[in-house]
Amino acid sequence: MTMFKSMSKSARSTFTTYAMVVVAYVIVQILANGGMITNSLTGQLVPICAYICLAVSLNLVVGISGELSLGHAGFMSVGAFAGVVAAACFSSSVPNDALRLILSIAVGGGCAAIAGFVVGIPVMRLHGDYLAIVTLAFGEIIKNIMNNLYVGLDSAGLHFSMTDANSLGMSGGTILINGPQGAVGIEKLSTFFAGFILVIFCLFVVLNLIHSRSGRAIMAVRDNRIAAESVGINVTKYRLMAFVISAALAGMAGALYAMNYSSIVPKKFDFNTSILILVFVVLGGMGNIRGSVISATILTILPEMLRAISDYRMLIYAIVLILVMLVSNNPTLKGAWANLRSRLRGRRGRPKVAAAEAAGDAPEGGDSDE
Amino acid sequence: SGSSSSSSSSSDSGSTATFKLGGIGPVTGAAAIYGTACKNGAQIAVDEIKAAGGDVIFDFNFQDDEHDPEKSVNAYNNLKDWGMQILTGPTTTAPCVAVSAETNSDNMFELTPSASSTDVIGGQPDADGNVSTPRKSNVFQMCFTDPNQGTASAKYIKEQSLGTKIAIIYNNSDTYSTGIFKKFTSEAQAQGLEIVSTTSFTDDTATDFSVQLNDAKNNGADLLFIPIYYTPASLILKQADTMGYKPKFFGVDGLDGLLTLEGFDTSLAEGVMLLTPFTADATDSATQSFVSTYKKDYDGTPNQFAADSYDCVYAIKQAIEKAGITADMTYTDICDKLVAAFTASDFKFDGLTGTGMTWSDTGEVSKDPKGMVIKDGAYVSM
Amino acid sequence: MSMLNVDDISVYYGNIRAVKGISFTVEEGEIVTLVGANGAGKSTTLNTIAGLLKPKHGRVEFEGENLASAKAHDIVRKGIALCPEGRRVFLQMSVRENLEMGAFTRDDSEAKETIETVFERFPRLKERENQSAGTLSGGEQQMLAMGRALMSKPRLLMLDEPSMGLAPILVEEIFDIIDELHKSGTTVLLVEQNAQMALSIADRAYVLETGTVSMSGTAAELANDDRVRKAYLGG
Amino acid sequence: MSRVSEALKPNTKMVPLPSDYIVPERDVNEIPVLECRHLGIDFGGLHAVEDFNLTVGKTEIAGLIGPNGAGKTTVFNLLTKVYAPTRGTIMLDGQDTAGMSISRASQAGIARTFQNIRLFSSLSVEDNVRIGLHNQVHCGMMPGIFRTPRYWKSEREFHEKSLELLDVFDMSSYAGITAGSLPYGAQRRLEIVRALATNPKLLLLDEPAAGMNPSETADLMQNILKIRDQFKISVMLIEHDMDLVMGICEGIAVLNYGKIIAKGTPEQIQENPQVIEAYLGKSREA
Amino acid sequence: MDFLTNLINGISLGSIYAIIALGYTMVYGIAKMLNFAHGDVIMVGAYICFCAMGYLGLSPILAVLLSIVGCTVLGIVIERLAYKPLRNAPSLDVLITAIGVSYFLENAALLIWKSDPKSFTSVVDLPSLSLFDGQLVISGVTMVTVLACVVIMIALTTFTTKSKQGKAMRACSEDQGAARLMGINVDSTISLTFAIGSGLAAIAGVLLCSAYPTLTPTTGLMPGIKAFVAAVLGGIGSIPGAVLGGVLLGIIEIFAKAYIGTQMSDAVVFAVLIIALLIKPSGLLGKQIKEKV
Ligand SMILES: Nc1ncnc2c1ncn2[C@@H]1O[C@H](COP(=O)(O)OP(=O)(O)OP(=O)(O)O)[C@@H](O)[C@H]1O
Ligand SMILES: Nc1ncnc2c1ncn2[C@@H]1O[C@H](COP(=O)(O)OP(=O)(O)OP(=O)(O)O)[C@@H](O)[C@H]1O
Ligand SMILES: [Mg+2]
Ligand SMILES: [Mg+2]
Repeated sequence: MTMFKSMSKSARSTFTTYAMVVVAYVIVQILANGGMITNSLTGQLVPICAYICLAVSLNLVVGISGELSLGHAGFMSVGAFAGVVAAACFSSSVPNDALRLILSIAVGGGCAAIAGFVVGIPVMRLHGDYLAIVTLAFGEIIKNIMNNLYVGLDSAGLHFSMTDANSLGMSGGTILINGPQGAVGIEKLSTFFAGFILVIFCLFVVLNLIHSRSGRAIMAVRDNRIAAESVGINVTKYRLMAFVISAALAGMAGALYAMNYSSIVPKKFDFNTSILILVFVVLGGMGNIRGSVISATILTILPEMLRAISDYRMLIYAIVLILVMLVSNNPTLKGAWANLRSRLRGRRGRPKVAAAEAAGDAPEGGDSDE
Repeated sequence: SGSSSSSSSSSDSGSTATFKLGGIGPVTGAAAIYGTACKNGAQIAVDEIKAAGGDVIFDFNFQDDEHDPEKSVNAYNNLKDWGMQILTGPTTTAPCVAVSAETNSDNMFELTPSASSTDVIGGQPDADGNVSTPRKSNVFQMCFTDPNQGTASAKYIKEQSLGTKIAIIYNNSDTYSTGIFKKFTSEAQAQGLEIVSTTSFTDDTATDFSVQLNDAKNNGADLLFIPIYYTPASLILKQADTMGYKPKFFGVDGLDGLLTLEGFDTSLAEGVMLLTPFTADATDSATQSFVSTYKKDYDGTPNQFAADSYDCVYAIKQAIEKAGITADMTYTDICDKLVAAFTASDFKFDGLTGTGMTWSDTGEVSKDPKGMVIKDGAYVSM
Repeated sequence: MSMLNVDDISVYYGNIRAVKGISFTVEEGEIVTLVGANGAGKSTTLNTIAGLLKPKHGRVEFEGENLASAKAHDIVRKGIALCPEGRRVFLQMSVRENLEMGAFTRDDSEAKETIETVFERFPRLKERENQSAGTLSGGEQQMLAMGRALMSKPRLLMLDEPSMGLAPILVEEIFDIIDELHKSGTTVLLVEQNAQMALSIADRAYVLETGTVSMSGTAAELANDDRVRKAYLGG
Repeated sequence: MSRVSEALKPNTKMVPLPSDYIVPERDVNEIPVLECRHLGIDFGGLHAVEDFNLTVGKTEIAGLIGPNGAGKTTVFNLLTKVYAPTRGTIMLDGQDTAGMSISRASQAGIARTFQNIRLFSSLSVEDNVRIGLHNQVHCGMMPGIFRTPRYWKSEREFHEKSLELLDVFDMSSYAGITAGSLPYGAQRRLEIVRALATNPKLLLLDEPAAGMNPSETADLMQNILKIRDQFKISVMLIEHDMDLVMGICEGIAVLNYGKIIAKGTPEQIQENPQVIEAYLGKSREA
Repeated sequence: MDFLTNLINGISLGSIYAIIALGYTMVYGIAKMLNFAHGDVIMVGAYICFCAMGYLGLSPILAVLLSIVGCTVLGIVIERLAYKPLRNAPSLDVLITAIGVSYFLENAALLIWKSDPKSFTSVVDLPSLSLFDGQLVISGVTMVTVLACVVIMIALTTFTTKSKQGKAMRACSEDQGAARLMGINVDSTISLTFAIGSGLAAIAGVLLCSAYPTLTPTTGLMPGIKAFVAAVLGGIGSIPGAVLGGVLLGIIEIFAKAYIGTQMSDAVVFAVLIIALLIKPSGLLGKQIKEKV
């Protein structure tokens, strides 16, 4: 506890985030071993992990880099299908399941990163809502391409076609991606443990990035582009960096997701899924990584919890969404919450800098944490 | 939900305990019509069976999947928590493919009313004769498989010489539609039919069909094959009419529902042909009583999804009775016995969607498609 | 009865109390100035009077009427105008349109005449009449903001740092204009960093410190007060 | 306010110089920090800046004044490459800056503050300075993510250097505070610190004293002098506060309608009738 | 002739996008929010009209009027309940709320009108125009839609640039605080914006369903997104831009299907959009607002 107290504010927050994820994992594992969790929850563990990764990665673009992206599912899709193809290709050469999963996730991430780079170059010329529209457009283009993509594997290697399965020119072998029918017969390699590791990996990448020179440059561009340029930051480079890393992580999450189901279809990765991920990010708080983790978890479980009210389920979900936004932006409640927090902090013996600052006095003691 | 559970009937003879029957399908979102129809159809069967008071009665629980494979698997797990012993569903193909993998590994008996892709049952060869997904021995279909419909349609068109120059409009973002389309084209070639125009659309562009229709018209197509659902089909009929293009229209089971579309000008559908196992205005008493109950309970006309789903429940009931299954068995035991019952050579089922239906161990149903043509706003056998 | 009576108001931003019980009055026909360091709460006070912020405690009375329930747009109609800190002109509208917006509460035909008088006061604005306000220089925008506030022909004009960022010659001009307005009967409540100028023109003044009134008196008294000289007049 | 001590002025050989030096006496052999020739920019039909010729020597404090809308900020924008000039050249320490981006110009040694404060307001004070140090301390993306020893070394360097810089303005006690919540005056100072962190040769200050009261302004003047002495850089500032301009600038250029109308020492400028007419106003005459 | 036919079809589809985009751009330009629920208001408008004609037996004109009134009220209610409390919230929070409203409307419609589609009876009873011996057919709905589109565009442009209320809207769009100081009632101005936007949505819904007559609770979704794209393509907040963007999008969509192929037409449409935005980063008729440094 003393060690915890002596950490800097950001280090403490980072630590809390990791600790939260690890503790949640351990609790779920213990409960699962005791047979104490439902099939329903068990079935959602891997998708929850995937959504956490997606939310965290999108937060890098939306919260940290400050660009509204409406096509995140596109990168998830690229990663998912690339991962599935990779897993099939490695099936004979890499007999170890875990290793094959890792390789497939890496391939998924890599392909999504390439897609992110290709998409990012034109996108980075735009700003604000125009950028949002172009990401939406790319998401739709990726979906349309996936709907027409046929991939087969036979002894001669991989075959690709954009017209139909017959034109793959296969001799024996299997069709891995079959246009709108997607990929079927996927080997279910993903496990909750793998999902947990991927979540930790995403947190590791994003949190470390934020607290590094590159991450600060990304945030500087968000806060004030012209000022960032004027201190010598290459704006395009850092916006692109955030975009590509985010795409790569989304691709990894996509691969994890795909290999949790025996089949996936391109339609799954549409605009609605992009929006869903965006909802996680906004509800969790822009730039708030821990918030993304929590909201992705809760919002994935929520519709399942609401099954009891059947017909009114989605209606209630919509109302919950609206109410959360209204409540979290209510000035009275916000003030009360801030009060509570500062009181809690005061009890912990933290200097209450903010208040003193607001009054315009210089603080007496130093407050440098590091 | 549709759980009309009244578990008060826990009499001492174990055989009258209720079976927990689960159903899955979209009741919200864009595909909600199909799931809702399945839910209602099954519910009617469950209620009838209960009212009849036999030994086999069901407790029915239908869960929404929003036409999303992930949600569908969630719904399946949720039903398992409820204690489901038999599954009828999911309604739509992509979710069903995902769920069938789960039921297969759990060994839960699954009979889908309407998911028609061969990926659902597995074990079917693709175009090259490869089997990409092994047979899921616990999964059966009540509807025709997509290739089946494609083949049957091409054959039918050839046999009846319905058209010489054929145009196709299919839904490129839909598994069902592409599945039929693919098989149809290869079978048409084999039959020597000439396909002059092939165009597609996606769920996102399912409003304007002028380009597709123009293409068909300009290539002189005299028969338009539309392996799609009736909602976009109604738009195609309307737009063809507006542009004064009058080919023959030929559709598959997805087209059923066209005539009962509220507000639809049925004269537009005059002469439309379709292969479907069920029509709501069939004159047999079973169909008529089903239709009138459906109208009474759900304020609408049942389509083929509802009928398939209704049949599913009765088929399961018949198999349970035949195999002497009791509700206190575990779902795996039930599954093994049901599989045996369904594939038994002497198992024949008469339902709304066909008579003398049998199932092979591939999971496919064998029933006769009925060629129907719309005349004076009603279906008439061809 | 005073024209404006601010009685013990407290204003919060979230849970930060920016104004902690300020009271003062403005009589009809006066120029009253509020001086104080950065963050003392001057702008917050003006924004509260204009109705953009609501006091948590205390009351603001204009001509005997409590403004507690009045919305910002009602307050304009009652004859109070605020030329806000940081100009806040409508960047995408032309100079003329900005001025027209200033006369939103008034008749269009009357507004036309007022625009001409504003153009006479600020010929630079006339030159830029159809340019969009966003491309004006800082000083030009300040002139526009002031011109816009005059458009509603207010009886109480509140100016929040009108000389900020202006060339010396314009600062003089602004103060000349304030003087003129005063002579023509407009009551002025002025907030200024340039305390020297402000005190030289005002009748009375209040000194604000971290959200409270620390001193008050006639402008001349305060201008000669040692503490004020030291803190705000640079010597 | 005390005049700049003679000792601070470069004690090189004084020779008559080309007319575009603001300060009349400069060493011609030394490469000036900034040299603008026939610089101009049009916005539509408006010649916002025209035929702007100016030379700023090393360690000089130059003032740029003029009525509102004269084009002063536009000149800064041209120098820092926010706008591309329609005409003319800008030489920075002997290097032509044509075609440079804003960030390249910064790397070439020009730093600025803004008329409307532009801080990274959601980040801490220290982070603002660290971002200023972006091109002074290096650590790539991968070492940053995987926290190699190089990362820790660079972070230490960032920390030390930024505190050092904040100390110049007595701001190190603010290090952990969010920049947006700083009092106004402190925000202005932080902007200057951040600009200094880019290790410039020439620092441009756009109305640094705006919104400050006289005592704050006096502090600011001391600080500007201190910066120049400590970092040996040139400073060019725009300001409407004549106490400040006349107090610390060694040379002043006056801009009106985009053209330079006068150049010279504060004394010369104060007496220039054209400047009085256009800018200073009558009260300054006395 | 083929080309002409495609062009006409493109304009016909595009003018529907354009009308939806007009409503979008109104709300977007003035309240500065992406009202993702706009598409769903369209759907509600079409349902009201459908019910009015089908169940109440009203004449098409009355049904359309009822639908406009209904949607206007709905728009104001949504604004008051869901968006007004978020006036000072970050724009993405408002976006999420709009998505919530969209889900809400969709699911409420599903409960009220059930999932089975309705076939909409066209409110336009004009004969088709047949040119070149019937080789080129322009339907009555197309003509009405194009006309409505132009009329609405002109009316809205005049309203926002000339009328006092219109100018108040523009002022609110820039700086609500400053607008208050001008004596503008910001709340009622924004309500008015929503009222107009929703009224337009009703018209759009009726015309959309008259041209493409299936009506389900998700009918408004795709046209809504397409119209949003059209509004951005034309330049956010620009009224003529919305029309131009909508019509162009329609034409591109039809041409892409006709000359490039139906399978990849979505990709082509969006690719054209991207290229257009790269060439003109603020939309075709959007003003390039450079931040003054
Ligand atoms: N929007 C806001 N949110 C939170 N705190 C604020 C906000 N606006 C002002 N404050 C705080 O309220 C206090 C008073 O601010 P105000 O702007 O009224 O001061 P001022 O006297 O006008 O100063 P200045 O001379 O800088 O304009 C300050 O401490 C400031 O930090
Ligand atoms: N991007 C632009 N587009 C059009 N005109 C512009 C633009 N930027 C500046 N101007 C015009 O150029 C002129 C000079 O503006 P600038 O901001 O340089 O003035 P300034 O001298 O800094 O004035 P101030 O002291 O008031 O800040 C102004 O008339 C302004 O309207
Ligand atoms: Mg202030
Ligand atoms: Mg300036």
